[in-house]
Amino acid sequence: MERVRISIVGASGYVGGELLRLLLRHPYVEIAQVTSESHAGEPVHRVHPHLRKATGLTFCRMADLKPCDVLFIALPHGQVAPRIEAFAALAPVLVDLSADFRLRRPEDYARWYGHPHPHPEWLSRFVYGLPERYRAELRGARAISGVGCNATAAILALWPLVQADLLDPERPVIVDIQAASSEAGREPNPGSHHPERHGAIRPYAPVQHRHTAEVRQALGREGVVLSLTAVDAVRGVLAIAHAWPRDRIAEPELWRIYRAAYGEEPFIRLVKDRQGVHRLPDPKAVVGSNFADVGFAVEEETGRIVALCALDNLMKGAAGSAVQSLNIAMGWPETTGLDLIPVYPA
Amino acid sequence: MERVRISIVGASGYVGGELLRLLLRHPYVEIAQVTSESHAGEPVHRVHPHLRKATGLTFCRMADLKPCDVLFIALPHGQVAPRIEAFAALAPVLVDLSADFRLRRPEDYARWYGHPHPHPEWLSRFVYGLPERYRAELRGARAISGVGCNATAAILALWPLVQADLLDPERPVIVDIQAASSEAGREPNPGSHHPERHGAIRPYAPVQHRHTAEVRQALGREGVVLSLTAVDAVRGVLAIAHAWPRDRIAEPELWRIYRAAYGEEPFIRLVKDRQGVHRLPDPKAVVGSNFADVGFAVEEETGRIVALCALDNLMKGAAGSAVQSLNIAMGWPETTGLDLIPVYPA
Amino acid sequence: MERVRISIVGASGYVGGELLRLLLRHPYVEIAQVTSESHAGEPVHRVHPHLRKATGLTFCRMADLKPCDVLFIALPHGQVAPRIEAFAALAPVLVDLSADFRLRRPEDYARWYGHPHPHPEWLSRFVYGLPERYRAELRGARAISGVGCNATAAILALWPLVQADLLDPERPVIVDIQAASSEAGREPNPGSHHPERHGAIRPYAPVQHRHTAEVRQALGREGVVLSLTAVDAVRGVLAIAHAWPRDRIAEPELWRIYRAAYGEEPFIRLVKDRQGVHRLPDPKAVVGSNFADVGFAVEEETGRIVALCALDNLMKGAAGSAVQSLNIAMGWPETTGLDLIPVYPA
Amino acid sequence: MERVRISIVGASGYVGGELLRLLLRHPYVEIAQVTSESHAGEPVHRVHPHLRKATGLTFCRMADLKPCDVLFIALPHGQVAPRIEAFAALAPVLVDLSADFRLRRPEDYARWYGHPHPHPEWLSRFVYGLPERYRAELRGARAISGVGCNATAAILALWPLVQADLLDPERPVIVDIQAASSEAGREPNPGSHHPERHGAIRPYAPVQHRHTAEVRQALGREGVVLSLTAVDAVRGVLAIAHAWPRDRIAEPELWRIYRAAYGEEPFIRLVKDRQGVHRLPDPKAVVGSNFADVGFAVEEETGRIVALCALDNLMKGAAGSAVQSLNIAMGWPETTGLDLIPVYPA
Amino acid sequence: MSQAICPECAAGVPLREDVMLHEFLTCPECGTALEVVSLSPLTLDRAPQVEEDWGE
Amino acid sequence: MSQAICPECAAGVPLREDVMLHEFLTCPECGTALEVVSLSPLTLDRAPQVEEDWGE
Ligand SMILES: NC(=O)c1ccc[n+]([C@@H]2O[C@H](COP(=O)([O-])OP(=O)(O)OC[C@H]3O[C@@H](n4cnc5c(N)ncnc54)[C@H](OP(=O)(O)O)[C@@H]3O)[C@@H](O)[C@H]2O)c1
Ligand SMILES: NC(=O)c1ccc[n+]([C@@H]2O[C@H](COP(=O)([O-])OP(=O)(O)OC[C@H]3O[C@@H](n4cnc5c(N)ncnc54)[C@H](OP(=O)(O)O)[C@@H]3O)[C@@H](O)[C@H]2O)c1
Ligand SMILES: NC(=O)c1ccc[n+]([C@@H]2O[C@H](COP(=O)([O-])OP(=O)(O)OC[C@H]3O[C@@H](n4cnc5c(N)ncnc54)[C@H](OP(=O)(O)O)[C@@H]3O)[C@@H](O)[C@H]2O)c1
Ligand SMILES: NC(=O)c1ccc[n+]([C@@H]2O[C@H](COP(=O)([O-])OP(=O)(O)OC[C@H]3O[C@@H](n4cnc5c(N)ncnc54)[C@H](OP(=O)(O)O)[C@@H]3O)[C@@H](O)[C@H]2O)c1
Ligand SMILES: [Zn+2]
Ligand SMILES: [Zn+2]
Repeated sequence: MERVRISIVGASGYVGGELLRLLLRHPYVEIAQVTSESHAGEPVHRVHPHLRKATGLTFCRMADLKPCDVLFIALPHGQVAPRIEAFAALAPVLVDLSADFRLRRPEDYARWYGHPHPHPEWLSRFVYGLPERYRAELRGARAISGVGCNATAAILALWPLVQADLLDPERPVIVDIQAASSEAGREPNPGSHHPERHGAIRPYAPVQHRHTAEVRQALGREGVVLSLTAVDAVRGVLAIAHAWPRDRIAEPELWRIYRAAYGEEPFIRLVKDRQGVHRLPDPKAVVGSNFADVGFAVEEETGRIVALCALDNLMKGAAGSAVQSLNIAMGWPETTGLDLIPVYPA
Repeated sequence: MERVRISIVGASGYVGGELLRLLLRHPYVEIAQVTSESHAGEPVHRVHPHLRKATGLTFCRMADLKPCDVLFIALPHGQVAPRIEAFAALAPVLVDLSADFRLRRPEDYARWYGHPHPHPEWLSRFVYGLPERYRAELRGARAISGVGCNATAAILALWPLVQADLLDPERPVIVDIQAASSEAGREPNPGSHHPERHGAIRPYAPVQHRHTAEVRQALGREGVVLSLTAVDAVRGVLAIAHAWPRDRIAEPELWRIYRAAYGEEPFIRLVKDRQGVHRLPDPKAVVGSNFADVGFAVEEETGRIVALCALDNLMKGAAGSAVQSLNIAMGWPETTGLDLIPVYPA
Repeated sequence: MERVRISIVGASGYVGGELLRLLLRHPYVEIAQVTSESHAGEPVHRVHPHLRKATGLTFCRMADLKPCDVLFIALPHGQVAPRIEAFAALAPVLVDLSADFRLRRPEDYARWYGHPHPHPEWLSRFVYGLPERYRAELRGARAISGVGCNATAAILALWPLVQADLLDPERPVIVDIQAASSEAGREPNPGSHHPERHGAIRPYAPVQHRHTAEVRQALGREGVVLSLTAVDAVRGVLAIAHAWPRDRIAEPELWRIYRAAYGEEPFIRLVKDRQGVHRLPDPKAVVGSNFADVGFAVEEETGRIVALCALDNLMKGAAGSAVQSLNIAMGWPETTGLDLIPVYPA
Repeated sequence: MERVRISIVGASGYVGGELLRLLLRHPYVEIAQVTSESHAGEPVHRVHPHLRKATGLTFCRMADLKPCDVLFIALPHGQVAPRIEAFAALAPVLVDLSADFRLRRPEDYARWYGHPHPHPEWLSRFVYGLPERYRAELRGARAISGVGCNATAAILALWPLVQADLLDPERPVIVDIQAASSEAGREPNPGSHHPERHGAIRPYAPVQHRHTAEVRQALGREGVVLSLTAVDAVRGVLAIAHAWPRDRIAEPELWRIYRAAYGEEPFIRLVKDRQGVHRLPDPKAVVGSNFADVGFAVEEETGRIVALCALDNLMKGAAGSAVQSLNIAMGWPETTGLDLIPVYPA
Repeated sequence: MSQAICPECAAGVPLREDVMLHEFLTCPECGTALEVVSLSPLTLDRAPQVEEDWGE
Repeated sequence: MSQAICPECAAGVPLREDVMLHEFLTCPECGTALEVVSLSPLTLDRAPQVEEDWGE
C-alpha cells in the first residue's frame, strides 16, 4: 500500500510536535512537509528535542506548501478560518486542530468568539473529531475539526449520563477543570513564566469559558457551565462534573451506564477503585497516551453525582483524537499508531 | 511584661513547625517545651531544617510535659479527645489544632467521624478559632479549636454571601477545593511519595469530605458540598465555590458586600483585577503569610456566582489562625507575630 | 515463531512496571507471571495505573513462580544474590536489574558493599548489560546484569574520551550527577515525602557513592569520583563530568571522537547546538525513551572538558538497557520493542 | 530617629520585589519611590501579588525620580553603568544589584563582559556587598555592589578553605552549581516557559560563566571554574565545590576551620548531620530567609573535599545581602529587617 | 463457569465450579476484593479491608 | 478632593479638584484603569485596554 502523504501546518507548536510523534510511527502515512514561519529552514529537533533522530525534516514556510493527501493544521485559533480555501486547495482531506471549525452553527461561533465567522459555509462541512461521540459521522469525513481539550474532558465525563437521560433538566451541571501548562501552546507569556506558574493554583476562567460552547453542542444540553484553574503540571486535564440526577441513583447502576457507553471504546478506561493510590481518574496516569480515564462517585446524602475524566491535553485532547479520527475517516483500524502505553511515573 | 510560657504537643509535625516559626518571633511569648515521641531528645532543627539557628530546643516526650500558661496541641485527629483532661490539667489555656473539638454538636461529630465523641462535654467549651467568623466569642476564650484548612477556604469565600442572605436556599453550593501536599502532615504514605504525587491532579474526596461539617456549622447552612483534589504544590488551598443567588446580582454589588464583610479584616485581601497575571486569588501569592485572598466572579449568562478563597494551609488554615485567635483571647493586638509578607515567587 | 515466555520478579516496583510497559509491546515475547509479595492477588493496574487496559495480569508470589524462558529480576539490591540458585533453576536466561551482579571482581563487591558476596562464583557469569560498552559479550549471554542508572550516565559521557585515551591519567575525573526521584524505587521514606522532596536540591552522596565501582570497572580507570544530588524531577539523570585532557583539545576534534564512538549507536544522540533552548543534553528530552543524549564543551581558558549525558533512569538506566541487552543476547534486532519516541514536553 | 528615605529603580523585577519585602518592614527606612517603565502608574501589587496590603505604592518612571537618601538599583546588567552619574546625583548612597560594579579591575570587566567598562573610574569606589568577606570595607561605604547569586554560593562554600590556605594551588577547584528559575528575572523567554522549564535538568553554562570572575576576585585565586545547571525550583542555588587539599585533612579539622570562619556569622549555618533527611545544605531549607547553609564532606579514599553552600538567590544571593550590607554601611545592627525564618516546607 | 454479581459495580464475576464458601477473589472490572458469602444462591460481598486513609 | 464612583467595583475614587476630561487613573480598590468621561457629573468609565489573553 502506498503511504498517504501528510503535511502539517504550524508544526513547531506543541500540537504539531505531538502530531509528529504519532505520525512518524504511523504505518500508513509519511510526512511530506512541516511548516513554521519563525523556524523555517531549521531542523525539527531544534524546537522538538524529543524528535532528534526520529526525523531529519526541516521546517518550511506555509507559502512553500505543496499539494498532499492530508493536511493537518495546528495553528492558533483565528488563523485557520481566513485561510481555509487555500488549505482546501492543497489537500482533499483537512484536519484542523484549532477552534475555528468546532461549532456547527454560525450564531454559536459569533456568540462565543465575539465576531461573525469569516467562512460560515464551511462550518457544517466539518465533523467534530471526537470518535466516542461522532464515530459514524467521521467515517469517510473529508474535513475533521480537532477537539478542545477541556471540552473533551467535560464531554467524556458527562456523555453517558446525558445519553441515558439521567440528569435533572432543571439543574445546571457545573464542571470544574484543572489544566496543565502545555494547553496554552509554546508561546511564552508573563503567566507561563516558570517562577510565576510553578506551584500556582490559578483560577483563570471561572465563568464563561469558550469551550462551554463545544460541550453544550456535544451534549445537546444548555445548562452546563465551566470553571478553569491552571495547576502545576505540563500535560493533563482533569474535569470534575457536578450533576444532579432526576431520581436518586446508586453506584452499581452508574457502573452499568458507563460500561454500556464505553465498554467497547478502545481508549476509554473506567477508573473507580476502593483501594490504593489510584482510585479515580488522574491525568498523571495517562501521560503520553490516547487514553481518557473516566470515573464517578455518588454522594449518598445529597444524591449529587460527581463524574470525572482525566486525559492528556496533547493526546486525547488534541493530536491523539485527531489521528484516531483520521484513522476512522480513512477506514484504517481505529487504533493504528496510537498503541502507546502511558509513561508512569513521570 | 512577663512572657507567657507556651508548650507545643506534636511539635515535630508540619503544624508544629509552623507554630514554632511564628511563636519564636512572637514578642509576648516564650516556648517552654516541645514534644515528639519519635524524635525525643533530638534537636528541633533535625526535623525542621528551617529552624536551625532560630532555636536550640530539643524535643521531649509528652509524658515529660510540665505545667505552662498555654498549651498548643498539634496531634493527629483522634489523638487529642481521649487526652483532653490531661492536657487541661497542664495549662489554663488550650489551643487544639486537630479536628477533635471543631464541631459544637456531639451528633454532628458522631455523624461525620463515625463514632461518638469520647468527651462530648468539652465540645461546647471550645471556640472555633476563625476570627473572621467568631471574633467576639474568642475574646477571653480558654479553649480554642484550630480550623480545618479546606473548611476555612470554603467558609471565607462564602461567608459574605451568606451573611448578606444573598443565596438561593433551594440550590446547593458546590465547593471545589484544590489542596497542596503539606495538608496531610509529615508522615509519608504511598500517595505522598514524590514520584506518585509530583504532577498529580488527583481527586481524593469527591463526595462527603469531613470538613463539610465545619463549613455548614460556620455558615449555618446545610446545602453545601465539597469535592477535593490533590495538586502538585506543597502549601496552599484554593476553594472555588459555585453558588446561585436568589436574584441576579451584578459585580459592583458583590464588591460592596465583600468590602462590607472584610474591609476591616487585617488578613483578608480582596483580589479581583482585570489585568495582569494575578486577577483572582491564587495560594501562590500568600505562601508563608496569614493572608487569605478572596475574590469572586459573576457569570452573566446564568447568574452563577463563583466565590474564591486562597490561603496557606499551614498559616491561615492552621497555625496562623490559631495564633491570631490566641492574640484575641489574650487581649493582645490581633496581628502580633503575624506581620509576615508572603514569599513570592517561591 | 513461538513467543519467548518471560516472568518478572519484583514486578510491582518502578523498574518492574517499566519492564512491563516495554515487554507487553515486544513482538517476540509474552509475559507469563509477575510477582509481588505485598500485592499478590491484585490486578497489576492497581499498582501501575498506566497499565490498565494494557494487561489483565494479577500479581503472584515469588513462591508461585513456574519455569519460563527468561526471568527478569527487579528486586532491591541484596535480595537477588542469596536466591540466585533458585532463580537459575527457573529459567535458562536471567536478567537481574539489581546491583548484585554488576561487578566482576569479588573484592570490588566486598569493598563497595561492605560484605563479601554470597555467591562470588556467579559474578563472572554475568555480563554488564550496557550494549554501548559490552555488545560483543552480550551476544548469546545467559546471565545479564542490569546497569546502575547514575553509572550509565557517567560511563556514556566519558567512554569516548577514555577509549580515545585522551585524558590526563594524573588528574581525577569528577562527575556531578543530578538524579530524579524514581531512582529510589516505589517505597516511600521520609526523604521521598512530597513536601520534603518537592523543590529540593539535596546533595545526598557527595563522596564515595557505590556506583563509582561500576563506572571505574566500565572505564577501566581508577581516578573517577562521583557526587550525587537529588532534584525535583521524577525521571532522569544528568551526569556532568569534568575531565582534563593530556593535551589541549578543540571542540571539532571532540566532535570527531564522539561521532566515532557513537555514530552507529541506535540509542545515543549527540546534542550540542549553538541555538535554541536545547543546546546540551537534558533528561527532560528523553523521558519515556531509551535514548541517552550525550554532549560536551571545552573551556578555552583552562582546557577543561565537560562531558555530559542525560538519560531516563527507568529506561536507558534500567529497563530499556536490559531489554536492549536481551535483544542482543537472543539474536533479535537490537531495537525491538524500544522504538519509543520521548514524550515532550511532559 | 528620622527614617532614611529609599527609592528603588527597577522595582518591578524579582530583586526589586524582594527589596520591597525587606525594606517595607525595616524599622529605620521608608520607601520614597519605586520605578518601572512598563508598569508606571500601576499599583505595585499588580506585579508583586504578595505585596498587596503591604504597600499602596504605585510605580513611577525612572525619569520622575526625586532625590533621596539611598538609591537601590535593580536593573538588568549593562543598564546601570551608563547611568551611574545620574544615579549618583540623586542620592549620596548607592546600592547597585546589577553586575556592573562587581569587579574591581577594569581589565577583568573587559575580559568577562566582552567590552570595556563605560565608567571604569567608578569600579574602585564600589564595595562588593558580601559582609562575610568584606565587612570591614562595608563600614561607611557609600557605593555598594550587589553580589552574584551563584558567585556567593561558590565563595561562601570555599572561603574558609582558602582563608586557611588549605588547598593545593596546583589543582583547580571545580564548582557545580544548580540554579532555580527566579535567577533570570521576571522577563519570560522560550527557556523559562513553564512547559520547557518544568522538570528540566538543563546544563546552561558548563564552561566560562561570568560569575567566575567574581568568585576568583573574592577568593584571590585563579584556578576556580564553574558549571551551571538549571533545575526545577523557583528560589535557590546550590554550589558543590570539589577541591583538593595540599595535605590530607580529616573532617574534624574541617569542622574547626569552618567554625573559625563562620562561627560568629549571623546568617551562616553549618549543616552537616549524620541522621535525618537534612544532612547537608539544601536551598529548600533557606527559602525566604537570608541564611546561607554551608557544609562539607571529605572522600577518604581520594582526599577530595566537597564544600557546599545553599542559599536563596533573591535573599543572600541578592536583596538580603544588599540590605545586610546597607545596615553595616549605615552603622545599624547588621541583622535589622532580616530576622526572617525560612518558610518550610514550601 | 458460573457467575455472580459484583456488589460494587454490578459486573458478572466468573467463578470456578468448585468455588468455596468464604473464598476471596477480586472483581475483574472494578478491582474490589470480594468474598463468597453464599453458595446457593452464589453471592458475593465486599471483603473486609483494612482501611487505608491517606487523606490530605 | 472630590469623588467619583468606580464602575467596576463601586468604590469611591478620590479625584483632584483640577482633574481633566479624558484623564486616566487607576481605581485604588480594584486596580481598574479608568478614564474621566464627564466632569459634571464627575463620571468614570473603564479605560480602553489592550486585551491580554494568555488563556490555556
Ligand atoms: N495545546 C493544547 O493542549 C491544545 C489542545 C487542543 C487544541 N489545541 C489547538 O491547537 C492549535 C495549536 O495549538 P498549540 O498548543 O500547538 O499552539 P502553539 O504551540 O502556539 O503552536 C502554534 C503554531 O502555529 C504557528 N503560528 C503561530 N502564530 C501564527 C500566525 N499568526 N500565523 C501562522 N502561524 C502561526 C507557530 O509556529 P511559528 O510561529 O513558528 O510559525 C506554531 O507552529 C491551537 O489552535 C490550539 O487551540 C491545542
Ligand atoms: N497540615 C495541615 O495543613 C493542617 C491544617 C489544619 C489542621 N491540621 C491538623 O493539625 C494536626 C497536626 O497536623 P500536621 O499536619 O502537623 O500532622 P503531622 O505532620 O503528621 O504531625 C503530627 C504530630 O503528632 C505526633 N504524633 C503522630 N501520631 C501520634 C500519636 N499516635 N500519638 C502521639 N503523637 C503523635 C507527631 O510526632 P511524633 O510521631 O514524633 O510524636 C507529630 O509531631 C492534625 O490534627 C491536623 O488535622 C493540619
Ligand atoms: N529505579 C531505578 O531508577 C533503577 C535503575 C537501575 C536499577 N535499579 C534497580 O532495580 C531494582 C528494582 O528497583 P525499583 O526502583 O523497581 O525498586 P522498587 O520500586 O522498590 O521495587 C522493588 C520490587 O521488589 C519487591 N521487593 C521489595 N522488597 C522485597 C524483599 N525484601 N523481598 C522480595 N521482594 C521485595 C517489591 O514488591 P513487593 O514488596 O510488592 O514484593 C517491588 O516489586 C533495584 O535493585 C534497583 O537498584 C533501579
Ligand atoms: N534574580 C536574581 O536571582 C538575581 C540575583 C543577584 C543579582 N541579580 C541582579 O539584579 C538585577 C535585577 O534582576 P532581576 O532578577 O530583578 O531582573 P528582572 O526581574 O528582569 O527586573 C529588572 C527590572 O529592570 C527593569 N528594566 C528591564 N529592562 C530595562 C531597561 N532596558 N531599562 C530600564 N529598566 C529596565 C524592569 O522593569 P520595567 O521593564 O518595568 O521597567 C525590572 O524592574 C540584575 O542586574 C541581576 O543581574 C539578580
Ligand atoms: Zn466489580
Ligand atoms: Zn474599582
